[in-house]
Amino acid sequence: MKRLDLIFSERELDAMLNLLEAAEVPGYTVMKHVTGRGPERVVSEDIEFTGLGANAHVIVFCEQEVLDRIKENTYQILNYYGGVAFISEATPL
Amino acid sequence: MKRLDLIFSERELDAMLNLLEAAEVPGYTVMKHVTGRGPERVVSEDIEFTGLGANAHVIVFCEQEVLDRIKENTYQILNYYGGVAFISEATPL
Amino acid sequence: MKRLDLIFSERELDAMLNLLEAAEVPGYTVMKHVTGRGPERVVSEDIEFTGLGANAHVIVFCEQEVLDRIKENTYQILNYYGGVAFISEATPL
Amino acid sequence: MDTSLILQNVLTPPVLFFFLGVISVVVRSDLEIPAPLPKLFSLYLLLAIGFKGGLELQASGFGGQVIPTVGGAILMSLIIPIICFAILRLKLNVFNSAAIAAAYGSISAVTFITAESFLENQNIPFDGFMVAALALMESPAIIVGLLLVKFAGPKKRQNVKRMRWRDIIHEAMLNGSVYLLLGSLLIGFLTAAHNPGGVAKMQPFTGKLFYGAECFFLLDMGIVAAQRLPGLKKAGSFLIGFAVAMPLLNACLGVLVARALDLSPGNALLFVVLCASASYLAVPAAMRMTVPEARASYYISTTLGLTFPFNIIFGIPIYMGLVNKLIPGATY
Amino acid sequence: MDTSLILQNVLTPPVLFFFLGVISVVVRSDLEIPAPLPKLFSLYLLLAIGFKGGLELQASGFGGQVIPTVGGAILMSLIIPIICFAILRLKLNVFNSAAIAAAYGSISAVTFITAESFLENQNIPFDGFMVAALALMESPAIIVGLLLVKFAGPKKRQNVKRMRWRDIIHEAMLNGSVYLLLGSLLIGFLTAAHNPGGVAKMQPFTGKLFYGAECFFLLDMGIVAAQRLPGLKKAGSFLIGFAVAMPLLNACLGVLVARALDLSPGNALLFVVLCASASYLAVPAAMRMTVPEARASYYISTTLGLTFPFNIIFGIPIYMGLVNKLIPGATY
Amino acid sequence: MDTSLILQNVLTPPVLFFFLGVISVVVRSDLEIPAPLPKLFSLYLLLAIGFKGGLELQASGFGGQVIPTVGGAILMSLIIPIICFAILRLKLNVFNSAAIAAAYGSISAVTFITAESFLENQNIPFDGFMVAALALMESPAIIVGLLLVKFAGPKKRQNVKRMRWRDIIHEAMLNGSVYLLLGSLLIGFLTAAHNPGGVAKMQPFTGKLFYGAECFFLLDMGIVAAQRLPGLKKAGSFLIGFAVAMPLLNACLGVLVARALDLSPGNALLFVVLCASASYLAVPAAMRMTVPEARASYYISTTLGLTFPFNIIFGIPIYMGLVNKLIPGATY
Ligand SMILES: Nc1ncnc2c1ncn2[C@@H]1O[C@H](COP(=O)(O)O)[C@@H](O)[C@H]1O
Ligand SMILES: Nc1ncnc2c1ncn2[C@@H]1O[C@H](COP(=O)(O)O)[C@@H](O)[C@H]1O
Ligand SMILES: Nc1ncnc2c1ncn2[C@@H]1O[C@H](COP(=O)(O)O)[C@@H](O)[C@H]1O
Ligand code: NA
Ligand code: NA
Ligand code: NA
Repeated sequence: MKRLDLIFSERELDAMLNLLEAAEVPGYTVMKHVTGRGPERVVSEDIEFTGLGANAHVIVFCEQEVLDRIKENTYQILNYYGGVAFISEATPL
Repeated sequence: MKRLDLIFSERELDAMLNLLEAAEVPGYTVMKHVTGRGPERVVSEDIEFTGLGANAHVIVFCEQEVLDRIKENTYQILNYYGGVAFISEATPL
Repeated sequence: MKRLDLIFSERELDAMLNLLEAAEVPGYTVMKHVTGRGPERVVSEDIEFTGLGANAHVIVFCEQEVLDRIKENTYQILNYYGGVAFISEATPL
Repeated sequence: MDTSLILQNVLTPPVLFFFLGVISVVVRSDLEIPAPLPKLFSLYLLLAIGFKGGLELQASGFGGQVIPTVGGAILMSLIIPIICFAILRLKLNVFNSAAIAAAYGSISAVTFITAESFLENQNIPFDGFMVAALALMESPAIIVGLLLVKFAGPKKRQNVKRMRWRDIIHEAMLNGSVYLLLGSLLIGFLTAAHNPGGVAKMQPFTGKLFYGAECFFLLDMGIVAAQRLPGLKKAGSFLIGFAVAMPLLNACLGVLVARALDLSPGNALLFVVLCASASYLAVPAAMRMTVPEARASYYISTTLGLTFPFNIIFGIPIYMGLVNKLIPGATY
Repeated sequence: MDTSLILQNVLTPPVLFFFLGVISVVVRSDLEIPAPLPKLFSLYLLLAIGFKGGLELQASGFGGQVIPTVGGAILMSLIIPIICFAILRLKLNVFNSAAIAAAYGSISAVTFITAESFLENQNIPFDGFMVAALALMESPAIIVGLLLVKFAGPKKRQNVKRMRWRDIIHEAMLNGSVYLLLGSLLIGFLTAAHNPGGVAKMQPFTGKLFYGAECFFLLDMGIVAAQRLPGLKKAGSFLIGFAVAMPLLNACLGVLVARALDLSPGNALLFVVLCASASYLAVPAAMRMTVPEARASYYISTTLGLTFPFNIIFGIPIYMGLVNKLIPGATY
Repeated sequence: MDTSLILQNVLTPPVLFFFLGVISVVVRSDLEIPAPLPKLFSLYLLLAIGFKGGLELQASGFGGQVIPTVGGAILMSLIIPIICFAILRLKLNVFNSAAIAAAYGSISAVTFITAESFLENQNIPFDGFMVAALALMESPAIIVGLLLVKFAGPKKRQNVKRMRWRDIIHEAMLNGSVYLLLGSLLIGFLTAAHNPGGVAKMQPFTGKLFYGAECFFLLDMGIVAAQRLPGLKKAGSFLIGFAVAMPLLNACLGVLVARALDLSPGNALLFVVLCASASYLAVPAAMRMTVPEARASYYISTTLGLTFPFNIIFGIPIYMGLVNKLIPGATY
């Protein structure tokens, strides 16, 4: 199986989860209040009161075919708003 | 070495950590306030005030033999309360 | 590409991020309020009011050569203050 | 008359802030009260409710109507789950039925304080010892719920270790919110008895601040309740009907008991509200641990998504109408 | 005279706590107010500002200067972004210009309340309905900003779905902080009209506590503002100049309009502060979503890192000096 | 007499809530105050203590006993760590000894405010300038601790960059909690001097709310202290004995100095409490960074798990007894 790590701004979380649901992922895990810096050297901080919010880190354990289904739409979000997506191998315990 | 990712309800955290300690894991890392959705399509949300709590994400870096020791007991908890466990490869930096 | 997982005390976060910046990582992601236990069996808890703070979990997706650059300095921090660093394989979605 | 009561109830800050929260979800505003801030407010409310209850219990003592009223409340929290269980079993399995039944046998502290504000607005007096009734209705309902699973459920539950009495009592009594409420009650009682100066110094925190904090918490409750509603739709029309009809039924039972206990109109309303409200704090947490076979979305959606809003908007004035009809001396 | 005003303004707890936060960053103290605590304070301040504004709007009614003043404020929030955009386009692209312009057309609630405290210290009266002006200046500025992108920007934006009116209105009106402010205003208004008892019970929370909570929040704002400063240096001297000169220019415009509206000195100062301040709450959040091509560090660093501190330290007393010069009757 | 003092001390809301927290851990309730809420309360307490101290320091001025008392307090925070170090070296290595010694030389703000409440309950007057003593005892203790490591420790520490004076001073003075306390003290002082209206407006926040917030924080402290106890058992009987005996010894030293300084009974108690209490805020944070060789569990378990509860339950009344015996004029 695969493990997908998505990191992007919290404000796009709903859109991303809808996309994952549409691709029928078996499940997902969300961590909010994540901060970081991307290639454009813009540090996303957790100055939540500004409404800018921080990043979200979403983990999905799924099969390759699910990834194929979500790939294109995910990139549309990530290209527009920024964020990264990486895959690694994972096997159930 | 291996990396074990455990995701399950925060309320079972103590039980799970005891189990890990009993298996003599070299260490573990815990992230709380994690939300998500599993195969049964029940979204675990962070409505902490209900006492239902959110999920916890536990990471363990350890050898395969440790995993063998904890496998069975872990599944007992995960089967009862829900949650997932995945392994991937990891090497020390 | 590689995925680097660093886990160490929040109080060293600034030093670690400076080190990563100096090595010109393409980006990084930071999760705070992480707790855990290391090989010395000292549980780092989130008793934030003591100023001891909790751990931070930093993820870096980068090429091997970047890792080579940061390896030595990272270990200097981890050896002094404690913490762990693990690498795994990752490919862009 | 009821309509005017409803309007008077609705046009108070706590209920209005509840609506503000609900509407924010409906119109898809990104208003959010991030965790763990709602927890801060719920801890505060439990602490303040308990403390104030303790003060007033010390003032009133244990004579008069105190013991009978509290006894009646405990009785209700034992009987209501059984009635609910019987009704729920028509459509649901043992696990779901027992978990939901326990929730309806127990109480909602926020509904209770909304009812108190309602009475204050109407200048109807009530007694502080009613908080003791509130504090003592959570545990029995949980115990009944777990016993229903134990005796009505399958002999051998999959993956489940045998439920021991110890565990049942532990979940019922030492649940964080029950513990904090009972503990603060005791502390209020002891402080009032031995340290009146301490009571005065607590007053700005537990007394003055309360109404505002309640508004803030209800804003969040509005958001959460509205987010639960879709889950309720999935649960089906049986549960939707249950979540509205059951409070009314329990209220009718409650008003009869209140009449038998000869309670004043104010106390009677609070008693009825305790019967009619359902728990979304202690009981779900306890059920999640001990009856994982039950679907959390069922008992959370019904209690939080429908019964809670129904009670604080329509329920309280309706129950006041009931009390006015059935309780002697309630004519003013 | 201005120097003494500045000193009087600086030696108040909110401004001093702001400095404490700034200095903590400068000297590299590890003082931190961890998330989401700052969010708690910002939600509280919006709720309390709105609620109090609602009360006073109900008291003042919609007669007299209320409608003209609010109308004038809305007008300013439409015009200022256009002026800003023209200036910013000298150096920046359409996206950055529009996003920053929207921020300066909108307002900063914390600057506003600091100005209120300043007036109270000087015993200069002002009217509660000014909060209504504040609440209604966010949305128009956002709308103008988005329209500037729509019409001045490239016909086809990369990766971007066409911006629909619906989305624009949604971002402008239903942004969490705008929504909470407007909603609390409405609740304050309704409560004052129908439930005076509720107003008194809210007072300890929304009234008494306000000043202290403001100090706490300004401590955090000081930390955040100081952390933004390096980002500003990167943004270059054009934006640094803009972040100081623009508030002064907007203040001059504001004082002329205030004079035309015949506002009292207190109201005039608040009007000027609304014009001169820039939003770091609603507007950045809306721009982040709708104009991701704009650099967040630009509109956050200018508004939060420079314009905000400038306004609360120097701006307010300078604007008071302006008002004293130009507004008749402001001689005391 | 001491027993009745202990009882009077125990039956106050803050101490009772502390017990409630301890018991919740013992009976394994799932009561939890999730991070960062405890941080909110600790920031608030430091801000409020500092601000109030600043007000009172401005009122008292620097004449009379102020300078000698504060000087005496600083002296104690220099001497006590050296005594502690000598004792701890009997069993522990240099690093652990120095870190624990620094903690005991420093102070616990919550112990101090519990002592203040105790005095208020007994109607014993005390002076606000004692807060200045509190604020100035953290840094010297940290400096002594680091110097002990520097001079008594191995010449070459593994993996450690040479400790520079700059770093020592930085850790000692700019630690978040020390910084906030000192800063708020200064702000309180300035506000009282230049803006009396501001003082009145802060009062509901820093004054009225204080007692309740203290209760909430002590509830959490009870939970944390009880969670530390097992760690203490691991640390062994030497440290357990130390954690109880050292406060008593330091209290005896303190009362002698207080007598020499001719302090009033109230001030004397506060002085003794400063000497007898140990830091679990600033010092652990500083030691974690600068002496990572020391085991955090040692200095956290002793200070938080045993010395803190001992002081607020038994210590304060015992020290009051001492003061009553040894301080002239303390007969009432
Ligand atoms: N190479 C990377 N490794 C880890 N996290 C990254 C990396 N690049 C970007 N991120 C995360 O993705 C977020 C969005 O990045 P960006 O695409 O620059 O907007 C950043 O704030 C980081 O949290
Ligand atoms: N395929 C998956 N990928 C990532 N996280 C998952 C997945 N399935 C379940 N989870 C997480 O595990 C939690 C418990 O799942 P469940 O077993 O359905 O109770 C969910 O709330 C998710 O956070
Ligand atoms: N084997 C491990 N697996 C996962 N996390 C670990 C492991 N060892 C240490 N950690 C994390 O690293 C932190 C610092 O460990 P230490 O080096 O013992 O100070 C711990 O608190 C854990 O969060
Ligand atoms: Na009930
Ligand atoms: Na403006
Ligand atoms: Na001491």
